[in-house]
Amino acid sequence: MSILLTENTKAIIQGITGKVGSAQAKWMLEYGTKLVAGVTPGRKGQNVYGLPVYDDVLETVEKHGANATVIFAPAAYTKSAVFEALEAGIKLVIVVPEHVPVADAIEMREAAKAKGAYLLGPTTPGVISPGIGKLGIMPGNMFKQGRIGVISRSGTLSYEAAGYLNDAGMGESTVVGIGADPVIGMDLPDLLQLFDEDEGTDAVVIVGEIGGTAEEEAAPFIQKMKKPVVAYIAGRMSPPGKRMGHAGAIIQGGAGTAESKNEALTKVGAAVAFNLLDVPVLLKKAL
Amino acid sequence: MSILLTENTKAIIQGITGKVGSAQAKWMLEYGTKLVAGVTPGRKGQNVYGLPVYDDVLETVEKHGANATVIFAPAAYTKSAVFEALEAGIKLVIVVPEHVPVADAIEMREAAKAKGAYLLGPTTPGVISPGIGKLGIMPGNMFKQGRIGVISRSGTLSYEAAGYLNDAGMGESTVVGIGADPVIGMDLPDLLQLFDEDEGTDAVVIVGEIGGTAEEEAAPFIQKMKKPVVAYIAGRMSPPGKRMGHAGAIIQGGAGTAESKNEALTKVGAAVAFNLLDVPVLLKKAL
Amino acid sequence: MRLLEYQGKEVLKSLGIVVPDSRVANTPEEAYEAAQELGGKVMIKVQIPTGGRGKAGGVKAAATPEEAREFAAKLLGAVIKGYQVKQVLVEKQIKVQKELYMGITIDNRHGKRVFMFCEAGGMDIEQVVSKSPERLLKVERGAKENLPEYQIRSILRQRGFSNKTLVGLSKIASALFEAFLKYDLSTCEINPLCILEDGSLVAADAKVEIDDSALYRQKQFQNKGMDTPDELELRAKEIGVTYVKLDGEIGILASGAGLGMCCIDLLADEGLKPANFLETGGGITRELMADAIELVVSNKKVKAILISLYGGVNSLLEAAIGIKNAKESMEKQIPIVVKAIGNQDVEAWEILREAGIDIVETFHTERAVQLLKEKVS
Amino acid sequence: MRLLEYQGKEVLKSLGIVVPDSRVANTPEEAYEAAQELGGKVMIKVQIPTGGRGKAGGVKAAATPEEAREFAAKLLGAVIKGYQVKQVLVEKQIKVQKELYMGITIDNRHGKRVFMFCEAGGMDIEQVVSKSPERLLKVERGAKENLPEYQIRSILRQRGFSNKTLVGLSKIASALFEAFLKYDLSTCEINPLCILEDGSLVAADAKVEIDDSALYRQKQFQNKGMDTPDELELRAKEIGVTYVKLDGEIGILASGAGLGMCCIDLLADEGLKPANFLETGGGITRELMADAIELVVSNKKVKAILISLYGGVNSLLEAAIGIKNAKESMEKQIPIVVKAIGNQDVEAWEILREAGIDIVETFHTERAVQLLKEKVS
Repeated sequence: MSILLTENTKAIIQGITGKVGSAQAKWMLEYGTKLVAGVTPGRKGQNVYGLPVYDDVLETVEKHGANATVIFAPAAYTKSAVFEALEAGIKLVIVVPEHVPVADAIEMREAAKAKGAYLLGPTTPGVISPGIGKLGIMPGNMFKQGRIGVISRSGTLSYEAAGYLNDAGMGESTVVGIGADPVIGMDLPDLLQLFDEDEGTDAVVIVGEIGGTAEEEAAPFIQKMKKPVVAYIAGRMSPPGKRMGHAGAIIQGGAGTAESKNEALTKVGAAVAFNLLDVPVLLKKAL
Repeated sequence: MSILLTENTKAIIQGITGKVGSAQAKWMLEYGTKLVAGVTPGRKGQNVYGLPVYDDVLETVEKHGANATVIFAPAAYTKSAVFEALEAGIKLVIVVPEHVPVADAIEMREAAKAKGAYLLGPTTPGVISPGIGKLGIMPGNMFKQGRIGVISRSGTLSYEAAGYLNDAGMGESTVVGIGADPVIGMDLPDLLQLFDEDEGTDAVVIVGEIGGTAEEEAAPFIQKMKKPVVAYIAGRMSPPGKRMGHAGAIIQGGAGTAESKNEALTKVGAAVAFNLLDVPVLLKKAL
Repeated sequence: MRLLEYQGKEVLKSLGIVVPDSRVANTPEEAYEAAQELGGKVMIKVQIPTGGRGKAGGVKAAATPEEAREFAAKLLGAVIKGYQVKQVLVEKQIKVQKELYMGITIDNRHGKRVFMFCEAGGMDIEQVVSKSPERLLKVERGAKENLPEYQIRSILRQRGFSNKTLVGLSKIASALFEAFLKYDLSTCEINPLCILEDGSLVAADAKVEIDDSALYRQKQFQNKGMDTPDELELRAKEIGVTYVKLDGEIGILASGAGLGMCCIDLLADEGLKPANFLETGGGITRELMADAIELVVSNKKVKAILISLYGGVNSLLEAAIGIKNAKESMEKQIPIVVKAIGNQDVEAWEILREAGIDIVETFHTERAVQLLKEKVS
Repeated sequence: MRLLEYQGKEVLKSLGIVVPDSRVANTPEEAYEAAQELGGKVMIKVQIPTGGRGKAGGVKAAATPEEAREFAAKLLGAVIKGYQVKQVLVEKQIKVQKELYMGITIDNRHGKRVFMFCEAGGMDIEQVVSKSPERLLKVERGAKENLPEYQIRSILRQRGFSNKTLVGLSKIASALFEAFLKYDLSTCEINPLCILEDGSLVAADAKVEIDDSALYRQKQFQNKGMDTPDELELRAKEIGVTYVKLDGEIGILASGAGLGMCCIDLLADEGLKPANFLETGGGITRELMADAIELVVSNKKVKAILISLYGGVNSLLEAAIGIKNAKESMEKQIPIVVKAIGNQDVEAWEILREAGIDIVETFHTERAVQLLKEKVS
């Protein structure tokens, strides 16, 4: 079992005829992901690694029952691609592009919530449910099927976290890249709840980073969860006022420090790891 | 009894410190209308014919229980005045100004419907319930208390129609100026229903004019009404393609002729008057 | 206000919509030069703010620059559909594979904007639509709602379009709808919207109308379009009244549009023909009234005047003084009958009576009409 | 990107918001002339894209043009908060009766825009708000929602404002909010927003920040603001990587931001101090890698380099060649430890090994850190 990306997911790729879109389509297919079609307006009738290409998303829903999409579009066209997917009834939208204007992210987030859809990103590596498939750009061979749910703001750190879990013989049910932008589509509690209800998940790992208050605000929800939560916050040695790569990874006016996050999480019973190396150790203790 | 403007109406005037606003306030008060306050942003603390002036509409609702407004604002500011009233909870909005952009009228209409408010105009002379009060610019002495409801697109013709009713000893329960613009706040059926349910009204007179399809589209509703309807359509001798003063009064592409309106109305059992002079005759027959 | 075709096409161009290459010509010589620049084969199209130019002979196909000059010479200065032609558009001919129709308008009754599309465009669109209404696609949008490309892409895909043409149509539709909102348009039509042999789309005509009430915030369109060709209507604008010229002999002045139309109906019932419709609105001053009467009688066919007024904000006294002054300065005296009811009517009647003007002291416009009939027969 | 104060004030002016009369001066002489034109009593304010200028000595009150020249001479060229001062704003002094705070920002967590207002503005706003949070009015708005004048009028009326001041504040608030949406702002603050003795409102400062990701559609702001004063950060922008200078001796290169922060944490745990944060992103080429390493070692304090990479779309082969090339062209050889996992990692290790570079053949960044520690100790 898994969350978001399950046995029932039938995904499409928006921007499939582009360089990145087609390369990633190939990798997703090779990993065994159930992709049903691709969309690039103006390219209907083409074929990318066996996937039929359409002019619009709605036709992939009508003809193939598509219910998930991975978006590879230039930042300027990302909002429109997301709205097209949402209005076509797609319920899982993976927004890979970086540098999407925050105003667009605000609109996308609001629209997804209004439609009851799940939206990951912008600036997400996507989601992988090892053994089932992957939607996005995560390298499949970094992950192993198992029973730990992982939520990460950063792509690279989710690979690294999975590495330690695999080393410890644990594996992942689903690894979710929530997005590294200031405004993103889903809140931690939304995902924590999905994992808490998922029969294939025994515990959840949160891989966070400095900046924002997502972890602090998720604390009350963590307290109510049935399953244990282990958290690691990257950037505890980063100086305040400096944007560490991600637009959201910045300590501003004293808010968003690793300390405040760790404190809030510890208070509600989450185990806080000092290093990723400690994550499996804490998980074993908690399970 | 009456519709829209009743014993429970507590009205304000938006734009009360302007030349037209203050003059009309005086006339409404002289007619006995229950006005409770006025609004002109920046003029709080002033006093117009005994009415306190406020900076915002919400304060008149909080302090005086205002539930109706007459708007005298330049066309460019009318939309904002209407939205202020609607958001403050005002349920009857009289939009007197002419030359309001159609785009603004579309927004006003949609907002009023969403709030369940009644909106007359733009370009309405307002509403008068003889014996109770008047909201707008209708001359009070043209009307007489009685049991005939009148709905008119034109101001002057509503006065003229009332003259004939008064001559015939009938009088009016309420006379409603629905507005002469292409896009207006209320539809004929909305008002017909109010009159049909009003205990103080025995029959309804529709004073229409050429242009648009309001009368044609109201026909199915008229068929369902308990009370008799008499209609008069001005402009039967006006040539097509010429805009007769009102932005909406134009026969275009064969639509909006007096014939098509009269035919649609006759078909559903409304008595159609050739002249206003005939209106009381037809009313007496129908009652 | 309706833009001239070439002005409408400038709007389309600014939206990224392709239009045929063209030049505006004010003289036959300019048309000749334009045709040369454009490769010889051109269309010559009169620039007047109304439809049906083609059927009225205002659009000609020229095979050579010489022919272009010849057609321009015939059309420039001619009167077509009531307008004197001042400019022609010299436009490169295009090889059309298929003509479509695309337009946006406002559904007044429901307060919605409506996007329209039909596979059969061209001059006979109205016939096609009235015969087979189902061929006209209609997409309704409420206040502030847009028509994003992806929405129209799905809709037109279901009507059989695909690939380049589908994307092109969707882009045009979405841009047009955005402009409709942004520029306060009341109508916007591309008919025909042409598919060329290479599948690309070209707007061969443009009907763009701006909401007059919104011109104050759409300054870029001021001084566009073309004034009404009627001098009296122009003069009425200056005075601040609404005037529509009609065919008969009885001048009409009314203080409201409904009342004005009613006057026309009543006169017709008595066998009298109105010479005009004139609405003053509520803000009557003595000057406005005198100017309006002068305007009405400047139509030499007018042999009597019917005035029907309600006094509101402005008192009828002002109106009466204006009528008296106008009568005094008339070259030729003609009958005037006035109905005036409302604010200070008794005082107004006094003045009118003293000036020898016939009055009706009740609200009954039809009595004024009867009195007028007596006077002219 | 943060606009300089005078650029921010130009935005405010375009919205109809009053700002003090001012001139930008590039030299002490220009400051003298500006002060003369402005009536003598002026403020001299350094134009750098950061807050806290006043507390850092970057704002001075001059009583005469001579004093203005003197202050400008001191400030121009000085380094304040890390920025070299190139321009000062010479601004007419105003007589302030009360200082207010008004601002708009984005609540990232909830994806909302937040309008903020406080009766106590000025330099100590943060203290006031942290002591008495209830004094800060907050009004939240969702996507595309505006803040019409009438809404803010009712809200501020409830806080005791009325008449001219209320209308003025509402106009400013509404205009600011509209600009916030229209210009893709991420922050917009007027602090202080001054009430003068005559009740009128003047914006005495302006903090305007534009969303960097939206600059492509906000071309009017391109070339505004001020470049980072750090030459290495500037060079990183050219290369296409993110570089943040830190205080230590170990250079860091990571293929992701999270991984980069993690490297800093791991080094610190081993008592090593990072010299920088550098994130390459996913699109690594050999040139980008070589340039990035050259950038890192151009900081002369760097005595070893930690590289932690995941290979995705671009193969690690490219990265390995880039690292090898960079090492070969280094003036002074320093230890490099590489962890590289993913697409073509085995081939990459081969190249690195041959080039004599230390590698860790697993995903364990902490092992790379340990290896590095051995090398430098």
